[in-house]
This record gives sequence, C-alpha cells and structure tokens, in this order.
Amino acid sequence: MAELLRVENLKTYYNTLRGIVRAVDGVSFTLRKGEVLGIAGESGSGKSTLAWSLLGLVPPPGYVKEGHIYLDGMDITRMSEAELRKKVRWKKISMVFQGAMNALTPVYTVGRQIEEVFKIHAPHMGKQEVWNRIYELLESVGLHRSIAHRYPHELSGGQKQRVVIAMALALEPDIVIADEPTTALDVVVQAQILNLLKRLQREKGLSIILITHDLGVIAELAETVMIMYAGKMVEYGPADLVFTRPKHPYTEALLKAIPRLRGPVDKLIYIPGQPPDLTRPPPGCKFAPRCPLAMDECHEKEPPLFKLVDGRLSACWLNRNEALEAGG
Amino acid sequence: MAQANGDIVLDVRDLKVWFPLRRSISEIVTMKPRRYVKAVDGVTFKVAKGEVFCLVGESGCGKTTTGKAILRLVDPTGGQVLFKPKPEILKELERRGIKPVDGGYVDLVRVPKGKFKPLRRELQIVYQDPYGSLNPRFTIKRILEDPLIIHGIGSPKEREEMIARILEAVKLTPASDFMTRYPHQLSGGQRQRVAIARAFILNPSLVVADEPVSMLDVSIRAEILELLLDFRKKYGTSLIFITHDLAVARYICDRIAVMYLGKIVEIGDARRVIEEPVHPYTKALVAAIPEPDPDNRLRIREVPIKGEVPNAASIPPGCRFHPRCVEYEQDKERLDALCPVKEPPLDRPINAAPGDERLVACWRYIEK
Amino acid sequence: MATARAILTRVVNSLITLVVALLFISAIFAVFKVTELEGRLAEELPLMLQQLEQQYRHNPELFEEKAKQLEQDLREKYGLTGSYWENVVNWTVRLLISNLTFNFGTTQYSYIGGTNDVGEILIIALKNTAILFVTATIITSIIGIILGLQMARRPGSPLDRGISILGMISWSLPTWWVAIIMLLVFSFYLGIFPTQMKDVYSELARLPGGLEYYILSIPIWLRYMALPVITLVLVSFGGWAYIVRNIVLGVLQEDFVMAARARGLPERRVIYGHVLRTSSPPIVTYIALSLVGAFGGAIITEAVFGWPGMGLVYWVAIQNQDATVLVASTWVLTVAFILTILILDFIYALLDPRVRVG
Amino acid sequence: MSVTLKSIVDFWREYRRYPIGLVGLGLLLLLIIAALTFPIFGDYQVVKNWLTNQEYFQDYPRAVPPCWVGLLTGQSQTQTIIAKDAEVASFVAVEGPVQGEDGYVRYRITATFTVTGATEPSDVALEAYMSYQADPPGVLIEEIKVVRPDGKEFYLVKPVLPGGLNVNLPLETVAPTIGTVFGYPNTKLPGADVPFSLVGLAQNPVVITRFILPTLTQEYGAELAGASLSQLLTNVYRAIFSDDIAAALKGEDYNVLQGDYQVIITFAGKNLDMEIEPKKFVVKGSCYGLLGTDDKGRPLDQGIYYGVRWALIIGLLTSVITVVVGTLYGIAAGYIGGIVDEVLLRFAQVVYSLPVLPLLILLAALFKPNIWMIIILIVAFSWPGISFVTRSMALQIKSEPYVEAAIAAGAGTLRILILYILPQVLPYMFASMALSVPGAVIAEASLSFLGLGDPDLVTWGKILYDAQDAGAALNGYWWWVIPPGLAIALVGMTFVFIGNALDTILNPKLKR
Repeated sequence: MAELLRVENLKTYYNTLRGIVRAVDGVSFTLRKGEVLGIAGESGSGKSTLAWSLLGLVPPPGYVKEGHIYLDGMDITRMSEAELRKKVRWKKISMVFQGAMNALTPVYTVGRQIEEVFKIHAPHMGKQEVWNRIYELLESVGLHRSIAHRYPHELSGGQKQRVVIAMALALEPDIVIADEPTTALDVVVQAQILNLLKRLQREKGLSIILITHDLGVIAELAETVMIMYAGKMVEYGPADLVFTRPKHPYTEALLKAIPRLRGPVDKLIYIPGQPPDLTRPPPGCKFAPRCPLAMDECHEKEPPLFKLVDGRLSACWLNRNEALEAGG
Repeated sequence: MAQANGDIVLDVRDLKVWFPLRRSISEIVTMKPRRYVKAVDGVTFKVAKGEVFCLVGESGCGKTTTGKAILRLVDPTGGQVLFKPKPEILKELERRGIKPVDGGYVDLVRVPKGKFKPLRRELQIVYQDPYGSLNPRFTIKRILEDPLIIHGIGSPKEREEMIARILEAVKLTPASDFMTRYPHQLSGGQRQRVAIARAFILNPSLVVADEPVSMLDVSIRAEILELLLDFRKKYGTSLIFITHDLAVARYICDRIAVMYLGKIVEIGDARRVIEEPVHPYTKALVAAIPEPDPDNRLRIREVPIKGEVPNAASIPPGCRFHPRCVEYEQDKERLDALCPVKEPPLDRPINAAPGDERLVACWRYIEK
Repeated sequence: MATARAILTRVVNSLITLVVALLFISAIFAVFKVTELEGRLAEELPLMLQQLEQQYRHNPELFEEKAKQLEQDLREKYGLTGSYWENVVNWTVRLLISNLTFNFGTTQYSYIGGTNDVGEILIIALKNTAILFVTATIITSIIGIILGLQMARRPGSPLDRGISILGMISWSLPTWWVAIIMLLVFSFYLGIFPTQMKDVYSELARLPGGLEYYILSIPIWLRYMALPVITLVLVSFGGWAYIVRNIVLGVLQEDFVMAARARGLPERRVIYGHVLRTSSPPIVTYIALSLVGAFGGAIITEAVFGWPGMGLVYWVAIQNQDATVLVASTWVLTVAFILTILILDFIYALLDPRVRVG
Repeated sequence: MSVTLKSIVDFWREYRRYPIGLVGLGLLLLLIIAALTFPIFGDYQVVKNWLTNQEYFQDYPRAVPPCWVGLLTGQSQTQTIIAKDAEVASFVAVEGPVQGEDGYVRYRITATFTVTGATEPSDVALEAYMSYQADPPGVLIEEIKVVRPDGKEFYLVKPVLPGGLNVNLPLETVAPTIGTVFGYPNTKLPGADVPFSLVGLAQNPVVITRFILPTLTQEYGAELAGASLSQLLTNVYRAIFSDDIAAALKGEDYNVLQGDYQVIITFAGKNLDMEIEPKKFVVKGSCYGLLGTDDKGRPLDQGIYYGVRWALIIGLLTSVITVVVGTLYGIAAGYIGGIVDEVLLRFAQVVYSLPVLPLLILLAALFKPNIWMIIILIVAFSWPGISFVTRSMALQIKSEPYVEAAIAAGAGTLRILILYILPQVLPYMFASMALSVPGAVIAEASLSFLGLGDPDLVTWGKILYDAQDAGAALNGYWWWVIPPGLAIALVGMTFVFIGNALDTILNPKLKR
C-alpha cells in the first residue's frame, strides 16, 4: 500500500531551565494508507511530543531540533505556520486529543465548533450543507444530531470523546492521531469507543496513529507497534510479533508487568527503578540501568536499531546476532 | 483465605451513604421531598482476617464511598459496620465507654466521632493519587511520624527507628536518605510506597487501598501490589482493595464484589466471578476489558450492555441495572413483573456450582 | 429552569445587599441626627425656659406646666419623644422611608444645576458620573484586553514586563493624585485643557437650541471630559492588562487551545474566538471587582477636576457639612453601584454557558 | 526547627530570582529606616505645630520651591536662613557701646546675608533680647539702612528734615525713638524680645512717609516724578533689592541685585547702657530645604518625612488585621462547611458588594473618627475579598487526600487546621498582606484628602488636602503636590513589588 507519512530521525527537544530535555530523540517510521500504528510508552517517553511534532504544534519552549516529516512528499518540518494551517492541519492530519474532556472549547456548542472547521477549511460550503454534514458526522459516531446544539459540559465523557472523533473526521483526513483516546473513560465506554474507531478505520480506510500507555488498547487496533522509552524507539514491528515474541527486554518486561484477565495467574514482574531524567540521560542504552539483562556494553554504547529477520526493528545489543542490518 | 475460617474482621450490613441534593426553588415551593444521591445504597459484605477483598466497578458506582464510609471518613446514612479490633484497642474503647457488640465487634457507625481515635490505629487507607496524598510541606520522616505522634507512640528515638524500619520494608533504602526528602523529590512509585508505609506504620487490622496503582506507570504497578501482599502476609492485615481494573483484581484479590450504582450486584471468589461471571453487568465488564492480545484487532468487541450509567440521583426502580440489561431485554416477558418492579436481593444463583460461595443480585439467576 | 434559579439567586443577593446598605446608612445617619438634635435641644431649651420664666414670674405653677408643654413641643418638633435608642429607631424608620422613596428634600447650599432639590441634584450628578466613568471604563477595557492578550502571548517579553510593572505602579497610585498632576501639567503648565470641568455648563448655555445644540455640544463635552477620562484610563489600564494577561495565560494552557490550533484555525481566531471568549466570564468578573476598587478613587477624581458629578457633590457636601446631601448621595450611589454589579453578574451568566445552565 | 529554617532558606533562594521583589525589599528597608530615624533627624517641633500653631511657621518663606530646583534649572535662588540662638552670631554682629563725640552712646547691630536668587527674599527678620538704661531715658534709632552689594545704602530710617536737608540738630529732635519703630513704649524698656522685620518696616506707612520717602526723593527725586504714592508704598520693599531702585519703585521691570547685603541698625542714647542679645535671624529665601514650603510656610520635607511612619502604620496594621480577619473567617467558613458556610459566605458577599469609599466618607463625615477608628473602618469593609480566597483554599485543601489521610490517622480538627491548612494558607496570607497595603494607604489618604482624616495627625493625605484647598495645582505649586503623592505611591509600590514576587512564587500558573 501507498506510503502516506515518513518520519526520519525526528528529534524534538525542550529548552528548560534545567537543561535540554530530549523528549523525542531520533524516531523514524513510515505509515501506510489504512495502517494503524500504535505507539506505546510510559509517562515521559515522548509519545505525546511526537504527536505534536507531526502537526507542527510543539508547545514552546519545545522545538523540532532535526529530522524530517514527509507527508505526501512535503516536509512538514520545513513548512511555515500558514502552510501548516492551510495544508496539513485537520485536512491531512487530524488529532483526537488526550483528555477529550478539555479538547472542546467550553463556551461554544459542539456544532458550532465543528462548523468552524468547515468555515475555515471549506468556505465554499453553504450553511445548510455544513449543518447536514455535522449531523451526519455526529450520527456516524453514534450520537444523536441534537448533540450539536449542546455545550461540552452537558455531555458525558463518552459523548465528548465521540464528538471529538466526529470532529477529527470532519474533513476526511488521511491520518488521525489518537492520543490516549480512551484514558479516563470507564471500561465499558472505552470498549465502545475502541469499537467505533475500529469500525471507522475499516469503513474509511483511515490511517491511525494510536498513542497510549495501555498495551491492551494498542492490541485492539494496531497493526504495527512502536514501543518508546525515554524519547527513543526501542522496538518497532507488526503487533502479532511484538506482543507474542518481544525482542526488547523493555517490551518483554512491560508485557509481563500487566495482569491478565484470562489464563493462569502468573506472578507479575516489575521493572525496578525509574525512567531516566531526560536532561541527563545515561550514556549507552537508556534502559540499561533498569534492564535485568544489561551487559557492560549496554552502559557504554547506545545500541542502534537492529533490523531483524522478521522485519522488526529492535534497539538492543542482544539482537546483534539475529540482526540483518543495523538500521535506524 | 476464604471467609470460611470464620475469623471475620469486618462485617458490613446494609451500609448506606446518601448525600442530600440542594433543592431547586421550584422544588422548595412545591414542597417536594429532598432528593439524594445514593452513592452507597445498601451494601453488605464480610472481610476475613488476612483477606484481600476487592470492590470493583466503574467510576461513580460507590466503591470509594463504601471504603471511606467504613473508615468513617464519610458519614454513613444507615446500616452497620461491625469491626473486630485488636484486644488492646477494644479495651481502650471500653475504657472510653463504648460497649462492644457480642464477639468483640464494634459498630463503627455508632461510635461517636470524639471517641473514634483509638480505632484510627486499626483502620488505614492508601489513596489513588500519589501526588496529592502526601503533605507537600512535610518531609518523609514527618509524614510517617505524624500518625505515631497523634497516637502517642514511642519516644522520638523509637519513632525514628520505626520509621527507618518501615521505609526499609517498603524498599526505600537507605532509609536515612529518604527521611529528609520532601514528596516532590520522589517519583510517583516512591511516593506511593511512602503512602503504604504510612498506612502500615500503625500496624492496622484493616487497610483500604483505593486504586493504589491506577495512576502509576505499568512497569511499577506490580511492585506496589507485591508490597501490599507482603504486608498482608507479614501482619495478617485485611485489605479492602478498590479498583476499576478487573485484571488487577483477579491478580490480587481473594474475593471480589462488583458494584453498580451503589449496590453490590455480584460477590464471590475473585477468580470464579471474573472467569465465569453470572450477573449481566459483570459479564459486560469482563467483556469490555482490552487485553494485550493482537488477535483482538480482528474482531469487534461485543459488550453486552446498553446506554450509559444513569445519574445516581435518579436510580431506576426495581433492579437498577435493568434499563441497560441485555438479558432482561431478551427475556422480557418473563422478567417484566420482576426487574423493573422489585429490587433483586443478593442470593445464591440457581445454577451455582458446588462450593461456589457466590451471591448475585439478578432476578434471572436467583428466581426459582 | 436552572437559569431562572441562577438569576433569582443573584437578584435576591442584590436585594439583601441593598437592604443591609439601606439599614446601615439610615441607622448611622439616625444616630448622627439624634445626637445632633439632642445637642440643639440642650442649647435651645434653657434659653426658651428662661424667657418663659420671665413671662410667668408670678405664677410658678403655670410656669411648670408651660415649661413641660414647651419641652414636649420641642421634642415633638425634633422627633425626640422617646429614649435615645427609641429616637434612633424612629429616625431610622423615617430615613428608611425617605431613602426608599428617593424623597430627600432640599438643601440650603448650592451644588450643580442651579437647583436646591437634593433629588434633582443627584440625578444630574449621577448622570455626569456615569458619562465619565462608563467612557473611561470602555476605553480602559479595550486597551487593557488588547494589551493583556499580547502580553499573555509572549510572557516574559519586554512588553509583558513593562506593562506588568506599570500595572503594579498604577495599582499604588491614588487616582485623584494623578488627576492633580494632570491638571498641573496639562492645564497649568501647558494650558491645553480647562481646569474647572463644571464650567461645561456655562459653555453649553451659550449654545443655540434645537438640533444644532446637540451637534455643537459634543465637542464641548469631549473637550471637558478629555482630561478626566485620560486620567482614569491612564491609572487603570496597566492593572487591567495585567489581570487580563493572567486570566488569558491560564486559559492558554488549557488543552482546547492546542486542539483549536490543531484544527488549522488561524491564530487570530484561536486567540480572539476561543481564548478571549473563554476568558470573558472571569474578565467580566474582574470588571466588576475593578469597579468596586476604582469607584472610590474615581469620584474623588471628579472632585479634583471639578467634574459636575457625584464626586463634586461629595466634596461640596463635606466642606459644607451638609449631612442630608451626604446621606442621600451615599444611598443613591449604593443603589447605582449594586445595580451595576447585578448587571455585570447577568452578563457573566450570559457569557458562561456553564453558569447559564447550572 | 531546622526544617523551618531550611524552608525559609529555600524560599529566599526562590525569592532572590525576582528582581522586582528585591527592589520592593530594598524600598521597604529604606522606608523602615526613614520611619525610625525621624526622632533623630526630623524636627518634631515642626510636626507638633503643623496643624495647630500657624505662628510657629512665620519665619518660613511661604509657598517656595525646594532649593535643589535651582541646581537643575540653573536659576540661582536665595537660600533661606533660619538661625537661632548661638547660630545667630555668624550672621549678626553687635557693636557697642561706642561713646560718640556728640555725647551719645551708640550700639549697632549688623546683620549680613547673601542674596543669590532671581527674586528677593520674602523677608529678613531679626529678633533680639534687649534691655537698656539711659539717662535721660529713651533710646533713639539713629538709622536703619541696608548696605547693598553695589555699595549703595538704602535707608529705612534716617533722620532728615522735611526740607530734605540733613541739618546738624540734636538727635532727639530728628531721630525716632525705639518705640516709634518697634512699637514699644519709648520711656522704659525692660528686658524683652524685640522683633524686627524688613518687610514690616518697608511696608509700614508711617515709616515710609516719615523716613523712607524723604531720603528717596532726595536721591531719586527726578526719576520718581509721576509715580503715585500708592505705587511707592507697595514697592519699597522690592526696591531695596533692585538693581534699578527707581524702576522698582515705579513698578517697572527690574532685576534683583545679587550679592552680600547688610542690614544695619544703630541705636543711640545719652548714657546708654544696652544689652542686646540676638536670638533669631531669618532670611526668608526664594527656596526652602529639600521639598519647599506650603502657603503657610510649613516645611514640606518634615511633613513628608514624618508621614512615612503613619503610612507604614496605617498600611501594615490595616492589611495585617484585614488579612487575619479575612483568613480566619474564610477558613472557618470553608472548614466547617454546610449551612454555616452558606451563611458566612452570603454575609461576606453582602459586605463585599457595598461601595466602600462612599460609606467610609459618610461615616467619617458624620463621626469624625480618629486614626484607629479609620483603620477599623477600612478593615470592616475590606476583609471579604481575602475571605473568599482563603475559604476556597480551605475547601480545596480540606478535600486533598493528604488531609483525609491525616484524619484517617486520627488527627483532630485543631491539628488539621494548624499543621495542614494554615501552613498552606500562610504564604498566601503574606502575599495578600503585602498586596493590600497600597489599598489601605490610599483609602486613608483619600479620606484625609477629603478633609476627613484624623484631625490630629500629619499625613500625606492631609498635606494633599491642604494643597488642593489652596489650589496648588492651579497655582503651579508642584512641590506641594508631587512629593506626598509619590510617597504614597512609593509605599504602595514597595508592597506591591514584594506581594507580586510572593504571588508569582506561590502561583505557578503565572510563572515564566
């Protein structure tokens, strides 16, 4: 399938009083049309910053240090604010924000906020046409059209999340970034939202970048999985492989740390220590200080992304022998 | 660890916590009765010594309020909370003029606020939010010392030793290093360990753990759970573990109670309830949980439930779950006289396997 | 439904405030009045008794009777028939009624508008105060909001720092003092503006009538208003900008701002349409608060400029020890003030959908 | 203990990062020093007599600007001299007795001063203790003259004949007695303080017509032709200091002659034995001190210097009481909650929506309160603002899990309030104390400005009231208006700066 988005060696840093925070530190991936990429990582792993970078929306004092983001052959990192606004944001890439509760402006009705999107990006559309489309959108995410005339605070969490998804689909973008789309929702609602995303993805052939800390949610949707740790991607590959036969000790540990609903109740393992301070990252592998399998080398030299036989990428020295080549 | 051994520490009977709603002007004018948010609406369960008892349910189901009502951090509207304190605490209470109910139990609901203090040594809580549960202006030492000072335990030197010991027990070593730190200098996981240390430093008989891991990163959750189980084993403390995560519940709990809108709908052995749920709501909950299994991607997850949770201020009549219940819908003709009319009691399901101690509040499964 | 409740609560609140203010004003004036009248009685009575004694020198019994009668009459005339506190209560009730009916009687001193009717004086004064104050507030809010937005968008920039410090400084300046300085500079040294703003009336009197009057009176009003308005704006715009900045800075950190940007909305639309619109309820609250704060300073400023408003009435009444006018103007001002706050409360409720419904 | 110390040190580290806060702290230090040093460097007599005793300020020039203005504008000014007792000796010399050949014993007072300004000093005055004995009794004033820098002598008293010729007659027949000039009975003068004023003399019609005009016509007769008597009467004093005496007399333009002047008074009498002890010498210059004087001659620098302490007392006391009352009220409402909270909140809202200043004015106008009452009144109207904030803080802290954890651990209400809630509210209290100082200072100044302040107190507001009353702005007396207002602003700014720094530290949302 056609390649939609290519990210090359993206580095997004924040200048803070304490030093430079390397929130995203050399991430590369491609996204094909209709592909769902799940990006998993714990708090502070840089996954949200990565999402903001894709829209050119890194909040100050953050900035894209280097790297390229190619969308349809255009490099987003080189675009002016006006170009981003007119060509990329929402037309090509839309986003479902973390905590949908706060992603809607509280003083406008839901419909008005969707209407505004059309006003800006499709000024030729008539008012009637726009509103028909709004109702259609709301109904497509399983909401009644009367929701359009309500204010965000009058809606439940699940309804707001649906509204935000409807809004993301308004201009039929190629890519939807979903940043923790179900966090803070109850499990039942979460399941409904995941179903909705699944359905929409299939119907419209959407490409989705799903960002979450919850591997369970990733498994529901993602075809390809990227595991991030301390601003680096540590493992990248098809979900089937990553979940069943992880090739990075971090991925493996994460999977073993999650209690399961079915099967035998194994003793959970945990990862000792805590993620590194991104202003003063350790030399070598960022995960080495917490890694049960760390070797001397791991503390000294940063592992490259090894490309494995099964097509996966993994940044761990243990994979050296299995690797086809050191990519990255 | 089932309750069969009869060593019941806590016996909650028909506990109710109702919060009065402010009446609108038209309601005052028309003299309508005051309405209540029935956060907890008749909850009954027992917790054995050394047991981990789980309360699960979605947000707003009353699980946290139940936990806090047991600790009298929220005042119950009705019901009984019979608690069996350690003998020395019981003696202290008797000295203060509180007569125990038979068998060395005290009804926590009826203990006057002014005489509750000795019981605080016995009942502790661990909160969800590791950032808000530690006083930002106290050092770790001061945080852990405060309960000891309040109860007049030990000399300063002894207290310091106790603090060092408990810090080591929660693996914050070297203890002396952590004592002088402030909460903001610790990571989330470390803070939660301090919170656990604070809960256990008084050696309580019962600890309520209110979603202690849900705000922590996945990689460190297991460690916190481990710690709680450790303490349980070491001191025989009973745990009421409140969570929305059935998978965590399955991992840590001996018994489990599933709550919906202020009531327990299903209660029983944790594994059994989760692996073979009976109540339609439990079934929906179990079905809704995503697991890191890549096969899930290929199917639309069927969650057998309709609509959204109603407002706790307007609880549906009869079985409070029936408007969302798929099974009621399927078997409407038979159940129409029951579900929308009469509240189902917690009872043994008709087809319960032998040895299954579970109770269910659903007409479909208890009606003979 | 819920809107009705919110409005009703606010109205009831304002009514309670009015009643408290009314009671307070009437009662303290009653205390003053009774004390004053008792004093007058104590002065007059002995003199009149002396006269009476002369008259009835030969008939001590009749004198006793007449003396009693005289005291009785005088006490009735002054409304001092009971004990001290009874008198105070009686007077309070009397004043309550006159305040509630806005029936303040007349004054012997001359204020503005060439009338001695206190009610008429206050109507003119209130109108002039409103003209000045509303104009100044509108100008200040526009400048304050625009500057505040710019500051919030670039926190720490020279503009931000400069205006912040200016705001802090103007927060510590008495408005009326700035008014004196403005007079000194612009009227005395530069001679650009008139010095006594109440002269506006004599100038207006020279105009022909009819439509022409209205056209010609505008530039005259503007010329006389300019200095007071500039002063009021100068003193408060910095503080406004600073508060707006802080409110907006808070809103800018909300998630929906980034969400709006992500939707590709132009920055102007994000800032004015989403950020400012969301900030508007707290900003309106701040307008209410700042009115509370600036009001006192503003009316004294009027006195400095001789602007024929409430401030001038106050100034003259204080010089003349004219208690009637003082009380009447305090009451009228209180009513106007509480009504203004009530209106702002309504505007707040209109702007914030969360209040509108909940 | 060390924990508290450490947190104070930490706080200071953070505070240091705010230049504005440091400026505020520096200003505060200055103000405190100013308030404390008044008893050392200030003139308490001036302040004591400020409101009640106008006589006291008769030696001061009236409504003159500060002296440093001359340095800025390049315009020279005549310094004011107010010399008393021992200091007088450096300006005033007394000679005598000198036995004259004509049989008279003479005493002479010579007062020297310098005129450097573009305008003449508004008065030159001398006060001396005098007592005498003479035989036959009586002291004559032989002459009073001003010796000017250009060498000319301007006679105020010089015995002459109506014809204009100085005839060699005995003094008794031509010279006035001491009483004629100084207004004392000429027969006998027991020991007394005798005042002399150059203006007084030069504007005294009797002296002018009897002594001054004859001498002047003798000298400038031709030039003065056509000048009216009334013109001459009003212009004599100016002429003394004029470079063109005749022009000055006629009321035409002239320049002030700059340089050293001497006022010489000669007493004479037969067998005269006089004791002259100069007590005071005053030259009312065209400028005074650091901040000039007002229209009653009161030196403004002293008033403003003295005002510092009251501004600080009023500001701090009012804000501290306000904040403490507001905080306790707010915490009580928030912590107790329920119906109590409702009632307390409603009451605070009512007080809050009253127009403060009009009510203060009414109360002050009707009851003429003293400063302590004024402070109480200001507090009575300003506590609600604080109480709203502390109430919501108490509500919020009360619901924090760590407070509930403390309750769960068995902590009582008092412990919660003191150890958990108060430490959180305390920094906010300090910030609001600082931030409410300017309001309090301005409120008091406003009342004083309206003439409703404490009648027995010299405050900046009162000085401004006097200025407004005298139309200072419309007369261009900027030195009377600007400094007191700046002083109010300075106190305000000091605390706003400090409060703002505290606020920024406490309110992380505003950081950066």
